[in-house]
Amino acid sequence: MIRVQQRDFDIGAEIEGLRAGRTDIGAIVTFTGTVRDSAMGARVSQMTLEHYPGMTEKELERIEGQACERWPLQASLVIHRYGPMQPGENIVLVITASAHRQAAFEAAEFLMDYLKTSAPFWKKEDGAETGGWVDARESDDTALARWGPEKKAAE
Amino acid sequence: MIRVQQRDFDIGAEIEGLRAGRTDIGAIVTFTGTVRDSAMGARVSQMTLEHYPGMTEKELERIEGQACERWPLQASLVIHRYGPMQPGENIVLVITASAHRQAAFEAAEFLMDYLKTSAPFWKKEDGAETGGWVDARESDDTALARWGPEKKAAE
Amino acid sequence: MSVKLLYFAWVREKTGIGQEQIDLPADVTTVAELIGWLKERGPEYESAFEKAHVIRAAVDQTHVAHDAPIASAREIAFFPPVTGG
Amino acid sequence: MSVKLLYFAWVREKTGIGQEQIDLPADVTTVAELIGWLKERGPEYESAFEKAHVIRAAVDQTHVAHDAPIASAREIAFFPPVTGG
Repeated sequence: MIRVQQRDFDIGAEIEGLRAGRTDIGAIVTFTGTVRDSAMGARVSQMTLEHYPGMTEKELERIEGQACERWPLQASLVIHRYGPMQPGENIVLVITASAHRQAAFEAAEFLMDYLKTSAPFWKKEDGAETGGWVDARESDDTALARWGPEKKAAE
Repeated sequence: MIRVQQRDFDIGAEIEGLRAGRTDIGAIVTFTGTVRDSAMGARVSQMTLEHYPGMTEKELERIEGQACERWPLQASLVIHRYGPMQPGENIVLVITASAHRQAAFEAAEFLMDYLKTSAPFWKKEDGAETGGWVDARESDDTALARWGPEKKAAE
Repeated sequence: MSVKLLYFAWVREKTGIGQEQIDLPADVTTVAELIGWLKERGPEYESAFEKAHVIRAAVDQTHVAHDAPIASAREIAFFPPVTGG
Repeated sequence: MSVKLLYFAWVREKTGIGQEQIDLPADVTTVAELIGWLKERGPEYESAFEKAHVIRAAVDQTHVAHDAPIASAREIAFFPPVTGG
């Protein structure tokens, strides 16, 4: 399940929604990305996420579909916000549920690595000292590479 | 922070408690272990966790201390329950918070791997077809080995 | 051929528009050729596509390489490397 | 030397007790020797420690190997491989 939304989300409620009434799950992993108040040593007072409506949903569904193909997941959820956000606020939530912990951990990391490198979101930071569009991090491409080249989206 | 308790925990509330008022966190990973209704194909109606009061707390603190030495964590929490539990209930919660996602993911996996192999808990399953004390899984030792031998508790 | 072009993040800020509908000349058949053609359209496009190699493209909402064909595309988007998550 | 012994999980079920205070003979100086000495104490101990190699030990709440010394230990625990989490 994927959701692209401007409003905040409630991590606890999302977990409960995913597992409600189920007794076949053994492991639930969540990843929450949040706005930090500094980047490269400079203060960030606000961040704005621009995205590509339509393609964003398509990419998140594609990425989630790949995770479900590669790992035996009983449930998964990706929520990504867009618009202006303050330091401390949630940006993204990934939840994976499986019978065993390794599948849940790996699928959550895979989802985040793919999301970081192929979901069409762009961060702009506002700050006193600096600000502007955030550059892509090389370490994100490195993180992606460990999942093998065959599934990477053409770029 | 570690807690050993019989009562259930609220994942959402624990996350909020850990991050409240903080704007230096960029990534929060949670792992929740839950009771499954089957094991090795046999139905499980109830599970009971026995533990070693005193040593349990000591081991969890030791493991959490090692995670904090190895990764730049802004916050961490381990809650482990004991006593009788029904399928679907929570058993264990690990939360790690860091500036970046890799540290949060790795520390959470490390905590779970160590916890699985060195925290003094024993599972007993009750079921119609089978039941009894759960055997340790070899895959847990394999999972542990990836973190290197130097930090493993003497056994 | 009429196609919708979309620009995001600093590509959008530099072109000055988020999207536009254009009629594509028949000899513009790949993403790279489209970038070359757009750069001729004015200083704002020249500036937006100055570092063409860092700009990513999507044809009909799918990531593509610069040598990808654009025949029959309904929607072509240009943007910097993504930075979500 | 007086020491507290603790038994957990199926080791506890087999010995029939969770803990006991015992006086240790001077010639019992390692975990392995203690296991050997306990096995002499009756069929329930014989049964509990039958597969001695799978049983884990902790001296004063720290995991130890079977060749670890037990001199000055206040608390020694025996249990199966752990299965929490």
